[in-house]
Amino acid sequence: MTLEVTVLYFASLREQVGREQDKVVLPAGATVSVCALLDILSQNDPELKAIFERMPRLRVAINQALATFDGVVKAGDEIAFFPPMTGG
Amino acid sequence: MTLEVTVLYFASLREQVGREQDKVVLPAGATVSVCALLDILSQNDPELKAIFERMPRLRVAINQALATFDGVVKAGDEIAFFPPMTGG
Amino acid sequence: MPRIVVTSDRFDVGQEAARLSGLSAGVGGLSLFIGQVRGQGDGLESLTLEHYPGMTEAILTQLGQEAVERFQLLDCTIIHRVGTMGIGEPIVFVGSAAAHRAEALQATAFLIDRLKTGAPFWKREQFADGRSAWVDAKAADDNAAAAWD
Amino acid sequence: MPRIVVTSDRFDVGQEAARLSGLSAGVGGLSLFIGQVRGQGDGLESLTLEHYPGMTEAILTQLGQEAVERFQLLDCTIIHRVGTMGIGEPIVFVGSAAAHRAEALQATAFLIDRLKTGAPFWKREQFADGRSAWVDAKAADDNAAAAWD
Repeated sequence: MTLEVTVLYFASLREQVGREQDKVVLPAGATVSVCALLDILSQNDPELKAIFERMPRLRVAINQALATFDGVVKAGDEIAFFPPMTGG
Repeated sequence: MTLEVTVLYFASLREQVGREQDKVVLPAGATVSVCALLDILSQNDPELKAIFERMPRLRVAINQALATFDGVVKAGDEIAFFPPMTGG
Repeated sequence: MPRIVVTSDRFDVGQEAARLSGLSAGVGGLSLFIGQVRGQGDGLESLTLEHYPGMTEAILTQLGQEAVERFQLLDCTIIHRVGTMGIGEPIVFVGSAAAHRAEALQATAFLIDRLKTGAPFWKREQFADGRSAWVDAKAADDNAAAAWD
Repeated sequence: MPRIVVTSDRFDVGQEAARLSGLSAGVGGLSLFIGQVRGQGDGLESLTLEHYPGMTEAILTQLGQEAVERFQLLDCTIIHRVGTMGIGEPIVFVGSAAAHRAEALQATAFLIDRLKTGAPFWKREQFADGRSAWVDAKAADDNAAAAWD
């Protein structure tokens, strides 16, 4: 079984990142929070680190449900990062 | 110039009175309030008196604007009596 | 100018929405309310609405103008039907157009709350068994109207 | 079941009202809200709405179900457009059907307030001079949504 998760970016974040998604392989055996996933993404790509740091109101969804940054990420999950929503 | 006013009845009040309107001649030279007009109507028709007494939430309009019972009635005015309104 | 209509005819919700929507480029939100004859499971078959011609239009115009000023509307519409209406039939349409949603939503609530006890309409209910009775004024409606004072 | 639609097409206000009106004999009031692209006199020409397919529908369905329970609705409808829309074009439709007006009016205000900051839509503005910018989230919208907590 793969330990991969899909990471999606939306709106201004997607534009800054310059792509719609990343695939990330989780460290085996560890419980990974959203915060830890952000660290992994930042280590993989220093530019991503700078982008996240410029976005203090970053929001996250795990499997299409709004989540908090201490939420647990599991293999196969779809994690989305985006700025505050502006619908309606 | 005539001292007549038109008195209209609506809804349940109209049904009880059994007619849509009355013409009333005001006493010459006097200032007539809505209350005084009700007294004149009651003197002219004892049945009206009984009907008014059974309707504690009677409302009044003078010339198609909501009014109070101390409102002044002048010759030529259109005075309407009706129960509380139930629109919408 | 508020659009005020008192009629025995049905109204077209789509057309009324289109008028409000197209008032100006500054419209950002429309709030519409439609009241209809509710079946109450008690044999009610229809309502008959009586009104005071002339005064009705005058009161609704004043009410509409008050809403436009108070809630900074671009405009509003009040349509009220009279005559006999079966269950499910529309009775009243209220619509408000504003730059922002809060004003539109509040204005429509204001208009329908004030109209219920402040405009000269009276409802009579007809039942399947032949009974018929005037609808009593509700204290809750007086309170809802007074909450806007 | 709440009717949830995410689409690039326009919607038909009259048809949507008719669906809510005809849900059951118990409907006494419909409250409808339509949000549209507002010209702001600053050269704005169009908005582009991006969303998170899948999550959008899930969130709107939850929101609709919450409104039905909380305000005892007979049902509700949420339609949200995505893609590019010019000034005056409709963006969003919210409709609530209830036995009584207060519940319908409150539910529609709740739905639009919550949808603005709680469903994964993002707006981008395009201006006549070629400028384009993402719309910033407004604190007032967060406050309006939180007022229903």
